[in-house]
Amino acid sequence: MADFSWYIRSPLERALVAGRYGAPGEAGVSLTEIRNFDLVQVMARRGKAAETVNAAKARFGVGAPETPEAVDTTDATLIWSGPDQFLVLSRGGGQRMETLARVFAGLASLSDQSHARALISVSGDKARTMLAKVSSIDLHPEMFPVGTAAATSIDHTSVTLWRGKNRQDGQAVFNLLVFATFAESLWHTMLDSAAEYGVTIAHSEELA
Amino acid sequence: MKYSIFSLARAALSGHKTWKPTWRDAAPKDRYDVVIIGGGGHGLATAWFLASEFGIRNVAVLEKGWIGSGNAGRNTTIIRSNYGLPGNTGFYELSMKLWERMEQDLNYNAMVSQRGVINLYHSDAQRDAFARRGNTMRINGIDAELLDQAALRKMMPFLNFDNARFPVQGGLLQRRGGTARHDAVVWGYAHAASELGVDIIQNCEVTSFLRDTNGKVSGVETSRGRIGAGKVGMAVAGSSSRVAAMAGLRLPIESHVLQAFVSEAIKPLLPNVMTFGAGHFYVSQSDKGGLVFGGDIDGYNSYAQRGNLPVVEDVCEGGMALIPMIGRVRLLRQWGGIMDMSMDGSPIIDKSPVDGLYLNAGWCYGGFKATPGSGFVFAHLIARDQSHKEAARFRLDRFQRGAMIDEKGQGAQPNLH
Amino acid sequence: MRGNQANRLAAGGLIDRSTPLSFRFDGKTLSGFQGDTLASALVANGVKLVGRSFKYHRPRGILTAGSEEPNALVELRSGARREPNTKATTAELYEGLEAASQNRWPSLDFDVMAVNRLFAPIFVAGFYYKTFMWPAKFWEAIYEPAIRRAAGLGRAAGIPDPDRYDKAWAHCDVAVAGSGPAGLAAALAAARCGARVILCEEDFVLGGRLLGDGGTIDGLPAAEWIARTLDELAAMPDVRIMTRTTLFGVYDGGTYGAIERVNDHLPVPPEHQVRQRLWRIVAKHCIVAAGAIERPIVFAGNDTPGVMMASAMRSYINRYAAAPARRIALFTNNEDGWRTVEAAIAAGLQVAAVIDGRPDVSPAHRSLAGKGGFPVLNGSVSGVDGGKNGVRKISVSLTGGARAEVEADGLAVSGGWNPAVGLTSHHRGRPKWRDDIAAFVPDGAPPGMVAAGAANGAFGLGACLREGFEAGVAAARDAGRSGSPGSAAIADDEAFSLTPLWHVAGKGKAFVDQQHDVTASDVELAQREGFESVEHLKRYTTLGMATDQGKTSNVAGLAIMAAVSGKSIPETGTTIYRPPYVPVAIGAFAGPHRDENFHATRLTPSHHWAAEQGAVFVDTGLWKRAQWYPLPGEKDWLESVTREVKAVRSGVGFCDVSTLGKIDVHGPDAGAFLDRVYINAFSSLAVGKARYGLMLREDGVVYDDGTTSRLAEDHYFLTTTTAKAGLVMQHLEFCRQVLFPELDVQLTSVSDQWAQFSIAGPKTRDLLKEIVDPAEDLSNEGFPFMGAREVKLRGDLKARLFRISFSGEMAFEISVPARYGEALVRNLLIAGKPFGVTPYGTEALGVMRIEKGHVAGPELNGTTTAADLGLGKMMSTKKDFIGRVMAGREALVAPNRQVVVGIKPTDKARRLRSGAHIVPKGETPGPDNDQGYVTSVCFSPVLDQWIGLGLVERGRARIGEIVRAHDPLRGEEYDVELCNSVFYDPDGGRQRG
Amino acid sequence: MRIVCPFCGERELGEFTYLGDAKPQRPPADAGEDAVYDYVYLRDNIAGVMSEHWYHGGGCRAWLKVTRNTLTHEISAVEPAAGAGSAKVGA
Repeated sequence: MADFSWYIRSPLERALVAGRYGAPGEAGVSLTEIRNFDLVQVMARRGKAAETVNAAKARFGVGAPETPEAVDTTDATLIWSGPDQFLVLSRGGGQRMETLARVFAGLASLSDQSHARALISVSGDKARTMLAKVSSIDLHPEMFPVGTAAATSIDHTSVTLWRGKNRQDGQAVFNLLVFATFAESLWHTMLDSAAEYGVTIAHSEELA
Repeated sequence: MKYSIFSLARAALSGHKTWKPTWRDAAPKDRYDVVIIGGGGHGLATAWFLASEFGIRNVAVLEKGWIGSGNAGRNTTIIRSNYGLPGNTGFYELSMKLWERMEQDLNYNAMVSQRGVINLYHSDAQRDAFARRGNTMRINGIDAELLDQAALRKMMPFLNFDNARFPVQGGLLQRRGGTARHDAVVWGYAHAASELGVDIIQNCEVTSFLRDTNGKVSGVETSRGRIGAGKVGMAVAGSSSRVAAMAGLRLPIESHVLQAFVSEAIKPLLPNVMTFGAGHFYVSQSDKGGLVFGGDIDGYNSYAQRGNLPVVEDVCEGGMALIPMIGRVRLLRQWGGIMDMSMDGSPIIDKSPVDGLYLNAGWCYGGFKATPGSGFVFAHLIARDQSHKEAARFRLDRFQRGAMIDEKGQGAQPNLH
Repeated sequence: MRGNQANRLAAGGLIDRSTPLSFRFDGKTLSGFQGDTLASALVANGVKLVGRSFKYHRPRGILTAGSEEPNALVELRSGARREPNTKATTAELYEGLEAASQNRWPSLDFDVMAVNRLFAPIFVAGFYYKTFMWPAKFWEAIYEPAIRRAAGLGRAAGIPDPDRYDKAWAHCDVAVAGSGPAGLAAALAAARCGARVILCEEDFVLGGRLLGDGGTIDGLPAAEWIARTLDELAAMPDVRIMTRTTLFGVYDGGTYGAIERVNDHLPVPPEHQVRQRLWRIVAKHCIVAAGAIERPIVFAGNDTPGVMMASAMRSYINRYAAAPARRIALFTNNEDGWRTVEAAIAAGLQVAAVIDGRPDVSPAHRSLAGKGGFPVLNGSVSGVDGGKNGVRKISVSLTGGARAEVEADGLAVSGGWNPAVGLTSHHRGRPKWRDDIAAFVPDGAPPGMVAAGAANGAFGLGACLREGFEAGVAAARDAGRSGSPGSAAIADDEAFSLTPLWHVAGKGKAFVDQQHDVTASDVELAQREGFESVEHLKRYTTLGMATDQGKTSNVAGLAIMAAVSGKSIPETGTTIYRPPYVPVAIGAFAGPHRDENFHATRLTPSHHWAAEQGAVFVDTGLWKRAQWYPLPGEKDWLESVTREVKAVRSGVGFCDVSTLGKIDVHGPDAGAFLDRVYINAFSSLAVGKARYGLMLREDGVVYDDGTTSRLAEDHYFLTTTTAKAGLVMQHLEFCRQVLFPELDVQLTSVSDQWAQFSIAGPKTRDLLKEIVDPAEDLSNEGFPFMGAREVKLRGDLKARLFRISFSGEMAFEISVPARYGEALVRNLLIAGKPFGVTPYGTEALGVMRIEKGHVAGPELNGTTTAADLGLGKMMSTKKDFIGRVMAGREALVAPNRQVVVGIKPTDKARRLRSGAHIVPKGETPGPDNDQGYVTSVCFSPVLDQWIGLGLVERGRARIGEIVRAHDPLRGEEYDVELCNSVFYDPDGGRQRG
Repeated sequence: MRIVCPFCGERELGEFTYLGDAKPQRPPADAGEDAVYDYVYLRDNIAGVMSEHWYHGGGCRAWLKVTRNTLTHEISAVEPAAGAGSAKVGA
């Protein structure tokens, strides 16, 4: 009996149609799905917050975020996701449960979320204008500079939102982790919101 | 004075100079047999039934503001008796029967309009729950019909059947349900009660209870002086906990804000009262032409008589999802009322633990339809010192006994009822 | 094309004469210019009669030039886009605009309903409360339909709104409502300080009253000052200027509702664009610079077309270069009204006379009258002679008693100004009375809000600029902005001397609320009948409840009430001001959430695969779930579902159960934690084992159920029902964070991480052997019933296997990371071919759970106890748990409770229906013998008949008893037998085998 | 209404779920029926400043104690529930 092929399907694989959408002309918004990533939720145990932060520092060179921010390290991004907890986002096969379990043994509880979320990156000169339709967060650069993160909701659905490094052209980049089973629905919501500005749709296998 | 087309015509000849006040604006006497706190629909109805049915006419109704200034004047005017649990079913039908003769009883046109109330269902599970409820109604001699989608399409072709997130599959219809002109109900009871000698005292706020040596309530201290009473009944809805606290009582009640909305007046558009089964939205059209609609309570304790945007949006989303033709109709006014939300979603009509003080509270957002029934059974309780059989389950101690009447099955969390 | 704009002035105005527009009113083609409103274009075309009133169907014209308009309401657009009750005074003119007058039949000019005027003596305020009572049934049949048809102004479209709407959030330090002098000054000052500013203007042009009144600011003509100010604001990055946007509501925490009419000025919205957008503006401060509204004076015939507010008349003249009349009279009680006379003269219009209620008129105005050659009459207007074609003659009663008559075709009226106190009163604050201007002004405001300029009772141009500037600086400073605001703009303060005048006695109807036909004598009648409180007055007469929300009528109404009840105006008080400040389309509040987008949609990992298979989907909460998988040739759902059930019971099938809530419970105290939230014990559960658990609410009623497995000492995997997934997570977090903070436990939802499938049927093991790594022992010994552990699949994928059964068959649940879910179903299908593996949906799942007597949603209805469900024995007596104490209350343990029992019709051919009630055989159904009802039903392929579960009084003690199923709703009644709720394999051998 | 989540900062009402009065404390296991009845059913239903349980379910999933005036909706203080951020206890 031959082994099976265990191909993966991203939650947006069918909904996402690469190319242009909405109003013609210069696209004001670009939406990109990133497909291949590992994501692990780390929750410090009772009284172990400091040690967990330190363990992260030992492993990643920077302490785990204790306030709503996203910290880039050489091989992962640590994203605050709530009190005493953060997400470790890395390239596919980067920071697996097994690896991190050793790092945080006895200090924190880990939960694999790699397949629980879809990762969407939003940019373009109308990105903020469009996001203002779906998010109640104030994304003004003064309030939401690079590295800021928020655990919030879109369309009554929990999302993790953070501002990544600016694009080469200096434009802001907003990253969204949305729940996989809601992903198609939220994707269409975002397309509708962006349509009037013109949208460029793409996907990339790997985390930039 | 008697109201009729003839008295109206007669008055017209004198340019309507001959009309007397609809109710006497009375000054407080020293003592009454019964003092009712709260000049809303329930309080005034209680006074009228005391006088008309139980022969107790030395009655005062104390209102801290103007009569009808509470929930009686800020609701969505729906009347129905489509309840599914023992305790509620019989009571609300008693109330419905009283609605059906109200105008003749009171000689006042409250515009009771039995245009039908329909609860829409969107799933098999909902249909089954409605079937259970509808059968309960029928078993209690109440009219109820279960309509399928085809019947509904004929009756209300404008509903969103084909393009909806949760398509309408059918509904539970009570044809005898409908609406009534809320303010007129208040004025009608005030008028009729006043004609029978009841004193209606406005701008009279109760500040404390008077007790005799045995601790029995013997009257009330008010902003207009001390008023003695043989018995004191309270029907103060959202203020129930505050008034009860003056007698040292804590109630299984929270006060929450419920918003309601009315649109600009338009020509007849909606034939009956309908409730959306897949969102928070119910609507009817007033005789003046406004769409009167509402949804769920805001969900937090409040005495502020005003709500917030998320609920306004939620309600309008429900409206558009169900009736996409109302998109260009404009919302004219929004307001909020303070709901006395009980722990099981059903009312409390009972003697209080304090001798001489009688409770009528816990109506949640369903008090208006209960107005005549509430007045009747509360008058019965006060006059006879025992519960009317249709109110026998609305006891205060039912929570201690575990005999909740929980139509929604949400348990002791008022904001979910 | 140009039509004849007979009343268009030769020069001036803010209209673009190079862009003519043609439009239709009541089918007649007319023309106007870009920059016109529908009202100004009608004025330019000499149209006087625009609408009919609510009750008496009296002819009405245009009274104002803004959103306070009570009379000039039209049905704008046609077909699906028809908008009833649209104010011509705010509707922007566009090429091809279509408008129709309302509330008339057959035509505006000849309206049959005008006969109502004959009944006017009867149709006084509240007349309907006194009649239409006999005979009772006539109300619905005759009276009410007639009343409804007569009432209601415009007609809604009656078909779905084709346009899109959306909503957005905006954040700023300072929000400014209104762009008149005060608003512009405030916005500029705040912005110069460095604040983030949002300026909302209802109109499509900024400037407010300056557009109609002009004036000189910083030595410049107003228009130039506006332009300069806008240029400066436009250059600042954190300033957002929103025209066509009304700030309509003040909510808690500095949240403001605003409506932007994005594309109402176009025939239809451009592709991909919305018609309107609802804004939720979050502002640290809000400056209300919404100005003031000129108020009428109540006199006989004051509703005649051609009678117009003085400020509106000069707006039409100055801003729109349209002459409302050729020969104008002014009736005023204050200095400001005279500016209309100046405007008229400047525009070359005739002035017939000025009727001034004040004893002394300024010398300047006297000489103006001298130069203009028109009389200044000290007195008041007591009647208007005219009709649907407008004003002809005006009767004046002069101070001292003499009478005079004035020939004019237009009458400008100014009774003074009412600050727009709506927004500042939205938190139920009441405004206070100021005698010097005889008007209500804000008395405080909601937190963070302040009024400036005319909205605050400062009527002079200089004062408006000053107050706006100061408010802007203060708000910016409070928001921590320290930049320099420069200096305030300077202008003179015009005199404003006013002698209050509300109502002039006279013959004929004098209207207070023109749209609702409320007259001065209606107010007197209300007082006579005891409706003296302003709220009673409003409700009894409907004063102020029309689409103009009483903007022009409320104060006059209560002034008259005050007079007749012998109280002062402040004693009489105002009604409560409620949002929205202007009516807002319901569609805008809904935004994009309509049709399929009403709520979000959740898809299971196998959704697209199931769709390929032609599955029929059912909505379960937000989920789309495969209900059944029809095969070609199957005639109905029952045939498909029956096939699926048989396939499972005789072979093997699989079903996507990923919708179950899944929660990782971690930590040293995880077991102790679960002991407290479940009625049964979990700390004692061995690693590698699963257990069914039941949760109660604190009131002792069953909340939720599911299986929970122990995957490691400090790691449990908990499942909830699909319906309660989110709520149980919230409940558990409450237990963790609030009730039991001392426990070291962590919770995460992993619902979306795992694709989970139930694989059931006698051949389950055969199928599993094909996909699970051969090294894994799936034998009864190696993987016993209720076992749970991680396994390796062929092709080196890790998965979790749970040997649990909902169907009652030999079954496993298998879960893999969600992105492998689709691969898993495809592989199951391949591997299962030899065994005839069959995908099954939620219906078959339901059938099998009923056959097994498992309780689900219909039984866990929020009122049932563990004992009611037959699970009482699970309640541990050794530990405390949520709901333990309350579950013991007398009524919850009463012997006569309705409990779960099996039900089957005695006639095997009979269909059983949920919702049917159970009554004893031989008794007439009634409230006293209504013993319960059928909760769940299905057609059981195994028993070849309809069966069900029910909640029946003492049900389990009555097994074997024949009772009646009573279903009057569906006209059915038949015998059923109460039986064991486990219809299939009662000893459970199959699932253990 | 806007609530300042001690972890996330100021957020709009829609992200929060209300439970109710935070004053009643769950009685110990041996407290008996009356105490539990009181805890589950009776409310002060304060007209004025009240301490309440809110859940930031649309955000960081922390349970909060919010001090709010039920007459004005004005919020004067927000603090985490005892077990929210408990990894910091002792640290």
